[in-house]
This record gives sequence, structure tokens and C-alpha cells, in this order.
Amino acid sequence: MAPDVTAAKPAEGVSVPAGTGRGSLGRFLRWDVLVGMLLVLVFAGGSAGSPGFASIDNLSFALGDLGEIALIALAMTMLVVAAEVDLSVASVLGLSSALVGSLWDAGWAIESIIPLVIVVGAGCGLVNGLLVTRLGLPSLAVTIGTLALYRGLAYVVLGDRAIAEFPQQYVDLAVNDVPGTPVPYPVMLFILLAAVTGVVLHATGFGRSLFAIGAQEEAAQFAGIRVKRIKLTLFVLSGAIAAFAGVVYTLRYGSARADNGVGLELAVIAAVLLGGVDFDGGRGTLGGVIAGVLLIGLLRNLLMLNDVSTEIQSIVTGLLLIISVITPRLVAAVGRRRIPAPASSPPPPES
Amino acid sequence: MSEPGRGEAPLGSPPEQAPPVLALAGVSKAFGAVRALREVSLQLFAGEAHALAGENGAGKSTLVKTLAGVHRPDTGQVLLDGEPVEFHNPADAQQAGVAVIYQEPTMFPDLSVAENIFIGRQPRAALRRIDRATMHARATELFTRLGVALDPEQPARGLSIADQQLVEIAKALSRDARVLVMDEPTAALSGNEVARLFNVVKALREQGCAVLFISHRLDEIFELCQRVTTLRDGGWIASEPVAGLTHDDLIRRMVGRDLDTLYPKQETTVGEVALRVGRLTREGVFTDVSFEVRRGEIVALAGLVGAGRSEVARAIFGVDRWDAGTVEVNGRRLPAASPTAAMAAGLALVPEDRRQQGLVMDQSIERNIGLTGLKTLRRGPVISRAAERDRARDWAIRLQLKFNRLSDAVNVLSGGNQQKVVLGKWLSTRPEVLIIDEPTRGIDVGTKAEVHRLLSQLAADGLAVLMISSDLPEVLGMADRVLVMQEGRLVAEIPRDRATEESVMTAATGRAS
Amino acid sequence: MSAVTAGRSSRGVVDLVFRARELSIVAALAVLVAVTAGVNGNFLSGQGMKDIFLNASILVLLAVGQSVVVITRNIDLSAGSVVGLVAFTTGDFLAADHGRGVVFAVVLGVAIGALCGLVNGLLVSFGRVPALVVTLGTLYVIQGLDHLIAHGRQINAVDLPPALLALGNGTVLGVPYLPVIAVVVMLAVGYYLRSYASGRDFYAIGSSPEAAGLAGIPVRRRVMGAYLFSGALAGLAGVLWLSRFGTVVADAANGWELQVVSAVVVGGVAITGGVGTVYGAALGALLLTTITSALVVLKVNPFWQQAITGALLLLAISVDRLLALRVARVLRRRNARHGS
Amino acid sequence: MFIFPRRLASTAALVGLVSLGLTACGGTTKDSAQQGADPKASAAAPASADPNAPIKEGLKIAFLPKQINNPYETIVDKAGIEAAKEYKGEAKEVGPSDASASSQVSYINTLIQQRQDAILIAANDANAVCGPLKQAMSKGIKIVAYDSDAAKDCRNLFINQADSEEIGRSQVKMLADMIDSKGEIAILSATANATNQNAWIDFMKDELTKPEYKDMKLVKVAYGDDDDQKSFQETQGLLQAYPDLKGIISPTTVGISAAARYISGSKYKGKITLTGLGTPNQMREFVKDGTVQQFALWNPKDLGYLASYSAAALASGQITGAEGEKFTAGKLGEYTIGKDGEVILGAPFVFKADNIDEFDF
Repeated sequence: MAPDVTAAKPAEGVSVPAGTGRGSLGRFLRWDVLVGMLLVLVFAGGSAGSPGFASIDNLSFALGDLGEIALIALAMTMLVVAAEVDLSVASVLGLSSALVGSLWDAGWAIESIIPLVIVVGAGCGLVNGLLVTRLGLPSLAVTIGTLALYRGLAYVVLGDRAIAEFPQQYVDLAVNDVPGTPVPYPVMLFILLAAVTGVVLHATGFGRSLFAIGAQEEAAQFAGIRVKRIKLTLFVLSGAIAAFAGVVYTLRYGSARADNGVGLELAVIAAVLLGGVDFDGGRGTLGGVIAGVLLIGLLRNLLMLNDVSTEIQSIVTGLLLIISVITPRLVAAVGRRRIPAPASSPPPPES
Repeated sequence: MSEPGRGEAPLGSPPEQAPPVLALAGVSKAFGAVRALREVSLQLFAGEAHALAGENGAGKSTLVKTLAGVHRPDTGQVLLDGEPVEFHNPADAQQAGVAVIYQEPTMFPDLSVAENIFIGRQPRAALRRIDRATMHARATELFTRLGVALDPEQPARGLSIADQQLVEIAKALSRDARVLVMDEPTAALSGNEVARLFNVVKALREQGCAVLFISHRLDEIFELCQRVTTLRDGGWIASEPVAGLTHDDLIRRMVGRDLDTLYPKQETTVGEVALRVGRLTREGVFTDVSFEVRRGEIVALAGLVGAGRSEVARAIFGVDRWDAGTVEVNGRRLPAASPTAAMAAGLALVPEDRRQQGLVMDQSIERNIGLTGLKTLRRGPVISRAAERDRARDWAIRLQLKFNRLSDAVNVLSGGNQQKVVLGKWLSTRPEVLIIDEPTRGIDVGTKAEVHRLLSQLAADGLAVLMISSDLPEVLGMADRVLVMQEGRLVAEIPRDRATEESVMTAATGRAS
Repeated sequence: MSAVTAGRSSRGVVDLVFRARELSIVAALAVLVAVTAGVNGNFLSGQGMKDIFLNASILVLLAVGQSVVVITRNIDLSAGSVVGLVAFTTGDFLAADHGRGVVFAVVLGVAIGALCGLVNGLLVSFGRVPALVVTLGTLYVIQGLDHLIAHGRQINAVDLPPALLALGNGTVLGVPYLPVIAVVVMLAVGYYLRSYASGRDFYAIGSSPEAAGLAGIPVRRRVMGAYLFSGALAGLAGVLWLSRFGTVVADAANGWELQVVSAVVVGGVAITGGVGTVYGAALGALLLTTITSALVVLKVNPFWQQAITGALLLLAISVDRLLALRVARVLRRRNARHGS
Repeated sequence: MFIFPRRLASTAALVGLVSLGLTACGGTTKDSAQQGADPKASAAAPASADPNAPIKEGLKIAFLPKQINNPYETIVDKAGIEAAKEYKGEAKEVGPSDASASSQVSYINTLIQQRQDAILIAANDANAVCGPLKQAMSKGIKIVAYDSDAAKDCRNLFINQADSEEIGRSQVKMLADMIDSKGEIAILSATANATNQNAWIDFMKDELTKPEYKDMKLVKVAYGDDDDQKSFQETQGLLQAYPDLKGIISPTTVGISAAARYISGSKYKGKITLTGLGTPNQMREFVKDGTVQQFALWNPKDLGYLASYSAAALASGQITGAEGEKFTAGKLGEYTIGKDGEVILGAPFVFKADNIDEFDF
């Protein structure tokens, strides 16, 4: 049986009531709602204070710039809800970019390259998934390993070359807006996939299973949920989406390099956690994650427009991340005064 | 039903001369709006075993945690030798000589047994280094005193629950604890392990230790304790000598009303074979287990903890893989290691560990009940919340679940109500074979009777029930047949009319009768 | 009763595996060094050995600090950024006035590191938030601060007092200071963790945080302590980084967090806490550094280096896990045979 | 055992459909794309230049270095910002903290929104920044690449610190002089993807094919990733792996200083000749202690100064970026735009023990 992978669980003296986030106060003060409100604030403040911010051009660019992070965040949300994590996504993106470049350079047709690369990405995810589910290794350790491995393979594939000159009609698909809208194609694709993911996560049996696995894996297993297969599926999905994001990335920048997307995994995880998904699994909403992705992206954009230096941007991101995990616990701590700890739960009032 | 043992001559009344070693005076504790303890008083005297009785949710665990320094009382006092004290944390309580053995043993699986006993108080050599030789010698000495053979250098990982309890007691012994608080220590133990534990506790008591003992098994209270304090709904009901009480008296104090019989077994007609297990083997765990369960029958699987009973259940249901053998449900063979296939064939398993295996504690009642029916609750690709809620409400009513809202997390429910949610979760799959592991562990008397009535009713309706229980009266009271396992093998099959405590225990311990 | 004999032999197996964990790293190191030396004798020359140990020392220090944190079932991703911050700020401090004492600089560096550790520790132990998230956050913050302070400047070797540079490159009895410092720290921490009650608390906490609280172990204080210590060691590593490289820009040790965690994991410290030794972690760090050096010496295509490192990490944790599963099975069979 | 669940299969199918749906008919390959590609419209260049137009006041220009916090880039950009004060412009430096193309792109977008008059960029990836740069040019923003070029059609000018060919060849010559054109040599570069490094290395390799270098053999190109520790370790590795190594060229400031630092503290000191591109402040110690005899670099301040003036000249309409146009760069005098819009700062300067103290950067 897989050991619990909550490597980062805080050591605590007495058990923290985990459910208090859903208490009466928590119902209104949920973090994902707060992030949404924060997002609105940033947007309103930006539009009022910075002339270039609310322009269609700028927003369209800012959205497009988030495309890959947002795409990968969809799969990452499901993984984290199931109490797993995939740190290798950015390396899969890099490997996918390197493959696209080297195959394109070798004269392959782009139409065969794209599906092939996605299959390779799924294969990368499969390796992660098998190591996690068959050997019962913590996904954090496994994907730190494959983070190095897949990035290394990207260098093996493409070395120091940088491949450019991709076919214009495909580059256009990655860069241009859907006609008549300010929404770039990848963002439109993201919206579609996000809608699908949202339904899957929050309204289907598969989604229910994910939450159950994340909250209490053993109980999920005893309820007949195919824990291992579901986790394997998630890793495969995560690999495939990361590879697809690699294709988008390559086309969008018109440049295939082995070092594309280095460090992107931390941005994705930051966005997911900022969106209120509990790193210990079992709790979170896709809406929160989307708000988180947008908040990070738009806030950065706004700071840049106001010539706030990168250093400050980095500090702001870090602080937001810390606040995003502290706040719900504070809310819970406030709620705990009204709600008993489960360890000593008195009988509920009779109904 | 067995005669309550009253081997020890109970001390009729507390020795008035010395002040109580540890006492609570008018202690109240509230969590938010809920008052877990209301002006509870309790006195523990040296050399006395004191029982704490009450239904789940009566406030017993809160009281234990107050004594242990985990909680601090809102009002009232904790008195040590008659002097008020304040325990800020568990360390303070331990310092004062209060040792607590929790319901679930609190082990460090990666540390050795000796370290588990002495953690934080290891014997020191020069420069405050840990003196390992002394530590191991003292651990061995403690085990000798307890009359058990455990290797102090063995890692705690993999110890049986009974052995873990013993390590906890060794820990308490090593502290020279003056007060030993035991929160349902016997819940996971079987007959001879309980006997061994009781011998140790009696010896401690005779050495002048005060013991606070919590158990849902009333027999044990009558066997071990001199006085009993009863709590109900967080309030103090009575503190009195055990000697003058009957089972029914005690139940009445706990429940606040009279109970009908605890084991309402109905006569049923036995139908065709629903579950057939053939030569099932999992290497190193159980070997060559064969039996069948028919419709309308309640078959109990008895034996000591660690005999492999739960493991057989897990393998049948497919949570664990089996190495050899067959499982058939209604004549259809099940593939190995597939709970999904087992469920499809009509199997249901109410697991042993409610909090870990039975429920997703943070999730709502309706979600927990719905978890086994994700396929049937679908409308198109999407789960219908209305259907989910209907299903939950339906079973909540049928099982007389006490709850506020169906959207409340199950961790706010009492143990008995949590067990009802687990039952609802499985009965809603309309199983043909129900495997139920420790159906009433940690459940108060009132709910216990309800669960038993339900099982009986289900069998009468044609369900095949395989019940695993360490509670012998329950086994004898409910089962049509008793299968006994010992060290991974099925060693005896005893029909209802010949099943007695003695015959079952003889088979379970492997002693020739 | 057979429980004692079963216990003894099972302990033998378990012990062997834990020792085998470190032995297998030593063996892997030996094979690697032997093969590399076979191809190129220079690898084992005095200079070659000196280089390997010099290279490994800073990573060893960080791995020792990290393993204390990981043993308590936490993680410190900010270690690399602390090295960068300390290396730059102490460099800046010394460059401003050559008269400033080197000892004082070391103390200052360690203090800055400890301060960062304190923040992490406070957030993790009192804020009760997942360590991975908190330290990811502090990683961003510390990195940002570092860059803000550096602001594109660079500390050059000429700006630094010779005494500090001597620390990084000087030797005592022919052995460079750096590995000596690393080994002394490793031995001291290893001894402390094994032989002191408070040291055992770290293992207890990682093994079961709930039980640790109930057993009266000051969980928060120990977790705080682990972070404080890890931060202080990262601070020391930062000063040594400065003394070794002389040239420092803001992004020293950028991205090292994953390398440190890799070293710790390869060294057999369980990421789920409670298991492992600092010796193993130090060996893991040595192995990782040696691999990098050996691959260059073996003239392996530089583009393969990262892939090989990643594959080795996966191999290490997989073999580890398979061994553990095997031991569990052996124990199970043995228990079954002896009876319980 | 493992079966792809249906949902996964359908997702894969969806992805496949999307990619197929994007296809017209037949595959798009590199060859077909190149055949079919429109002749690249040259970037929006105004019809004519007015060499006599005065430099406008209040020009807004922005430097976008490879990475903020790279000391070399900081020197360049500061000099450029100083220069802007001379012609009463407003200049600033913005940029990412990591040397990646993607983060530069975000900054380009921001600069477009801020309606800068000119953007000066040291491109991390010649192609990746191309799209947004073209967009900027279409909005009338002048683009000057410096230090590391962007693709030719995405910028108006490239201010080359020195002719790439000259840098590459002169480095080989410099080393050859010191080792009598004999023995094994290696190159310690920055990252494997650095465009300027790779251009120089290509010229070095080409130079080595000449007959006078027949006894010199390039045995390895190593990558120190512009990271001290990595460059350090790569140097060690090179020296161990190739015991007969006579010389190392490290055309990167981080690499050469790390290599020098390692060599000066090792037994290889005096046995190995190191040269390359470095800053005097970094290298002073090693030139003085004899580890390094000579190395080269242009004056980064001049580079920034020239880039700044060229941007102003572009934005004021003095020049358009066409070959042969001339402009005056303040105190540096007159420059002529060469082929492909390149302006060359001058020959690299060689630093030696006897002149190094005259410089402070």
C-alpha cells in the first residue's frame, strides 16, 4: 500500500480539525472566494491606475502568456486534490519542445509531430505514475527525479541547438486571437478544457473519487475506488497536457530549445496552491485555481507595467503563497472556537 | 451471557483518610457552542481501579484529555493530592505522574521498542548522552515484570496492537506513574490478551497505582473495577461502588432509560450458499481458509487479534491480493484484488477501522454514503446531487441516524452514528453478502443494540452476513455458526447451540480441551 | 516463546537493510571511482581527490541541515536561496571594509541564515501550514530580497580579505578546510541525533507527529529547531561559498534546493520522515557531486549528464523501496513461521 | 493489466482531433513551409532617413538585458542610461531575474503598452522574442539589439560589441600565441543555448581548421551555464579528463573567472593557459598572480553608450537601420551601419598585467 505522501504535513501536537474550513464561517470566507475577490480588486485597481492595463491588447497578451501555466494547472489541480504532485511537468514541456524542434528540423510533418509528442508526454507521465502506484514511492521524490531526467533527455535530443522557423499557420494558431474576440486560440482551448475539467472534478464520479482519495486514500480503496488506476490516469494526463503545453510554448515563441520552460513547475504549483487547493489533498476548487492563475498573471503584469522590479515581483509572489496557506488555517482557528475538535466531538443536537 | 466476574473483593467505599491522588472538581469544557463537559467531578484514589462509563459522546474522551493535559478546563479544577494544579500540556501531566494509554496506541513506528518506552526520558550517561545499554536493560526488566517477551531493540513497526498496548503500559510503568488512565485499552484485544492486560493492571493497582478505566464492555468493568463514574451528555450522573450494581443498572445510568435485549437475534431460514471461499491463502498471513456463508445466516469469524480474520476479509473483498484459492459469490468466481468486481458481484465490506478505512472523515454524510454508488447516482456523465441526497436521506432515516444536516462532515458525528453512516454506505449498494468487521467496536450500548437488531433483520431478509468480532458475547449472541481462526488457519467450526465462551476460546488459543 | 528469537532475527534483517542503505552508497561510490580512475588515473590523484571533496563540502553541509528537517517530516526548499543571500550579504559586508573580521563575517552569515530558518520554522510549526508551500514561498521572498540587495552588483575576489579566501582554499595538513568543516559538522550532528534525547525527538516527530505531541515532546520547538539549524547551516554554507568562489553574484546556489533534496533522498532519508541518517545524506551529496565530476572525466557528452543524474536518483529510491518491500515480506513470512 | 480508461482515451482523441483539425491536407514539413513561406516582409521601415534631424528630447527608451542582476549587463545598461541623460532622454532598465526568453517576452509586451520610443534588447533567444518585437515595430517602436542579437527581421539595428567573427578568431589567435600553436585545447562556454557564445565558438572552430593551427586540437566544448560552481567543476573535469590539455578559452565572464579561480588554487597553475572574455575587476587578481596572462573584452560602458545613442538616432529619424547610414554617438564619434543592420563597437581590447590597473569595471 502506498505510504501517505504528505511529506509536507506540518508536525502538530494535537490533531487539527480538518473539516472546520467548511464550518459556518468558512462557508463565506473560503479562500477560493477570497482569491476571486482579490482578482477583481487587482483588475479594478489596474484599470483605474494604469492606463495600458485594461487595453484589449495587453489583456489578450497577458492571457496568452499564461496559456501554458493555465493548461498544466488543470492537470496539476486534479493531482494535488488526489494528494499527489508532479514536479516534472516543466521538464516534460521542455522535452516536448526539444522533440518538436528536432523532428521538425529532421523534416517531419508537424501534423505527425504533435500527436507523437503528446504520446511521448503521456509516456513520461506513465513512468511517473507507475513509480508512484506500483512501487508506492512518494510522488514528490519520484518527480524530482524525473524533473532532472526529462530535462536531461531534452538536452540529449536537442543539445545546444535552437530550432526556429515553424510554419506560419501553426504559429498563428498559438499566437493569434480567435477572430472577433480578444482571446488567443490557446486560451480558448484552455477555456474549453477548463470547463471539461471543472465538470469532471466537481460533478462526476471520477471527481468525487479524487477528493475521496486525497482526503483518505484507504477509505477510498475500501469503497471500491480504483485508487492506483485513477492516480496512474492522472499522471498520464498530466504528462500529456504538459507535452501539449510544450507544443503551444514552442509555437508561441517560435523557438524550440531544450531549456524551454525551466522552473515553470513552481509557477504552476504556486498558482494551484494560491487557488486554495490543499496541498495535503482532498480539498480545493477549480474555480479557485483559475482565479489563482489569473491573479498571479495579472498582478505580475500590473507590477511590470508600473515598473516594479522583478525582485519585488518575486517577493510578492512568495508572500501571496504564504498568505494563501496561512489564511485558511487562521479562519479555521477562528472557527475552532465555535466548532469542537473532532477528537472529542460531543453528540450533535438531535434532529 | 456470562456471569459478570467479581473475582476481586471490591472495596466498598473509597478510603476517606488520604486525599485522592488525582481529582476533577466541577470541571466544564466547551468547544464553541457545544459543552463537552458540564461540572464534572471525579476522584481517583491510590490502589483503586475506577471505571468511567458513558455512551459515546458522553464526554469520556474529553475528560481523559483534560487529565492528560491535552485540554484545559474552562472552569473547575484539576487537583493533584488535593492541591490544584494546571496542566499546560501533556508533558506537565506526565511530570505529575499521570500516564495515559489512548484508545489507539501512539507508537513511533520507526523507533525501537525501548526508545518508544523511554522517549524524552532516556537514561543518560556522561555528558547527557543516551545510555543505550541501560535503556535496553531497563526495557527488558519492564517486560519481564509484565511477563511478556518483547525484544527492546525491535522496531515498533509491525507490532501487533496487543503488543503495542503492552509497550504503552511498559511506558507507564517506567514513569512510575501514580495514575494510569486507560481509554478503551481492550477495544482491539481478544480474550487472553485482555486477561493478560488485567493481570498487569491488577498488579499495578495493588502497588498503589490509581487506575481510570474506560470500556464499552460492561463485563470488564465489573471484573476489574471497584468504583464507577457514569457520564451522560457531558454531565456527571453518578459515582458509586461497582459492587451493588447490575449490568442493567449501569446501562440505565448511561442511556437514561431501560434497554431491551442487547442481542436481538431472530430465527431465520437459511437459504442457498451466497459466499464460498475455497482454500484461500495469502503467504505469511493466512493459509488454506475454506468456508461458506448462506443466505439468511450470520457467520461469525472469531479468533485472537492477529489470527488473520480481518486479513481474510480484506482479501475476499479484494483490498489485498490473495496468492491462492477461490472466492465465489452466488457461484461466480471473483478475480483477485478487485474491490470493484467484488462490489459488482454483491459483496460489501464494513471495515475494521472506521476512521481510516470506513469513512472520509472530512467529507459530508451524503458524500460518504454516495461514495459506493458513484455509478448508480449518475445522470448522464454527471453525478446527480438530488439523487445523492435522496439516497443519503433514505438510509439516514432507515438507520435512525442522528445528524444535523446531511452536508455536515462525518467527523462531527459520534462513533455510533459514524458506524451507521458506514452501514448506510454499504447497505445502499444492496449487497447480497455483507462482511462486517468489528461491527460495534467503540460504540455505546444503545447504538450497539440497534446495530445488532439491524444485522438480525438483514439476515432475516435473506442477506448473508460474515461478522468478525473480538467481542465474545456479541459472537455468541448473534452468530448462527462460529468459525474460529488461529494463526492464519481456520481451526474450528462451532454451531450456535454448541458455541460457548469456553469452546470458542479453546479453539482460538489452540489449547487442547 | 519464540517472539524473542523472531524479534532478534527480524531486527537483524532490518538493521542490515538500514546499514545496507549507507553501504550501498559507499559501494556505488567505490564502483564509480574505480571505473573512472580506471579510465583516467588522474581522477584519483591528490588533486582529483581534493577537488571531489572540495566540491562536495558545501552540498554536504546543506544536505546535513536538510536531513534534520526531512527527518521531522518537513522540507526546506529555501536552503539554496539562503546560501545566495548570505553569500552576497556577507561578501558585501566584507567588501565594504577590509578591516572587518572574518570570524565576525562567519557569525553574521550564520545569523542571517538562522534568521531565515526562524521564519520558516515559525510559519511551519506555529502557522501549521505545509512545509513545502511555506518554504516555496520563502524561497521566492529570500531570492527577491537577495536580488534587491545585489541589484546587479558583483562581489569580486579582490574585494575580499585574504583571510576569508584562505578559508575556502587553504589546507590544514594538506587537507582543505572545507571538507574538514563539513565532516566535523556531519559527525557532530550525526552523533547528536543518535545519542541525545532531544536528537531522538526529531525521529519521533517524523515517525508520528501525533504520538510525539501526546508523548510530551515539544513538537513545535523541535521543528523550529530543525529549521533554525538548517537555516544556520545554509548560512554557513553561504559564507563558505563566498570564500571558495570569491566571485559572487546574486544567484549563487540558485536552484540548489532540488539538488539538496535529491542528495538527502539518495542518502536514504525517507521523505516521509522518521528514517535516515545525516551520514547517509552526506554520502548522497558526495555521490551526486562525484557523478558530475566523473561524467566530465569519462568524457560523457555533457548533454547526458542531467539525464543520468535524474535516472540515478530514480534508481536509488526505487531500489530502496524494493528492498523495503522485500524486507517486509521476509518479516511477514518469518512472523508467520514463528507464530505471533 | 493496464488499460487506458475511457475518459483518458477520449481526451487523447480530443487532442488528436484538435491537432488534426488544424491540418489542411497533407503534412506541413520544414521544406514545404519554407517553399510556401511568404517572402518575409521587411520590418516596417520608414521610407527615408533624415541624417540632419536633431535628436528628439524626452525620448523614452528601455534596456531589456538578458537578465537583471548580471553584473556585466548592469554595467552596459547603466552606461546607456547615463548616455540618455546627455541627449535628455528618459531611459530605464527592466528585465527578468532568469535568463529565459519567455520572461523577456512579457517585458516586451509591457514596454509596448508603456509606449516606449525604443527598446534595447540583449536577446536570450533570437527567435523567441521575434514575434513581440515585430509587434512593437509595427507600433513604431524602434528596436535595437545589443550584446546578443535577435533575428534580423525583428530589430532595426544590432550593436555588436565586436564582430563575432573577429572575436572568435582573435581568441584562437591569442591562445595560439601563448601555447605556440601546439597541443589540446578546450572551450568553456556559458549555457548550451547562448546564441552569441555559439556564434563565437563556430568561428573558433573554423579558425582552427587553418593550417597554422594544425597542431592545435579542440578536444571539448564544456558548458558552465554561467554558474560559478558548475563552471568551476567543469574546469576540474576538463583538466582531469584531458591531462595533456594546454589551453582553455572561456568566452564568458563567469566562466573565465571561475576557471581562473580553480586553476590558481590547484596544481595546474602555470601548466595551463587560460584566456577568454572577462572583466578587469574579476580578473585582476589572477592576472597579478600569473594564472592568466591575457584576456580580452570590449569596454561594456562604450557598448551601452553606443546602443543608447543608436536608439535615439533611430527614434529621431536620423537613421532607419539601412546599410551605409551614419550617425554620431556622442563622445564615441561617428559610426556607420554595416551589413544586416549591424553596428560594430570596435575591436576587443586585450587586458594584460601591465594595463589592467587602468580599468575599473
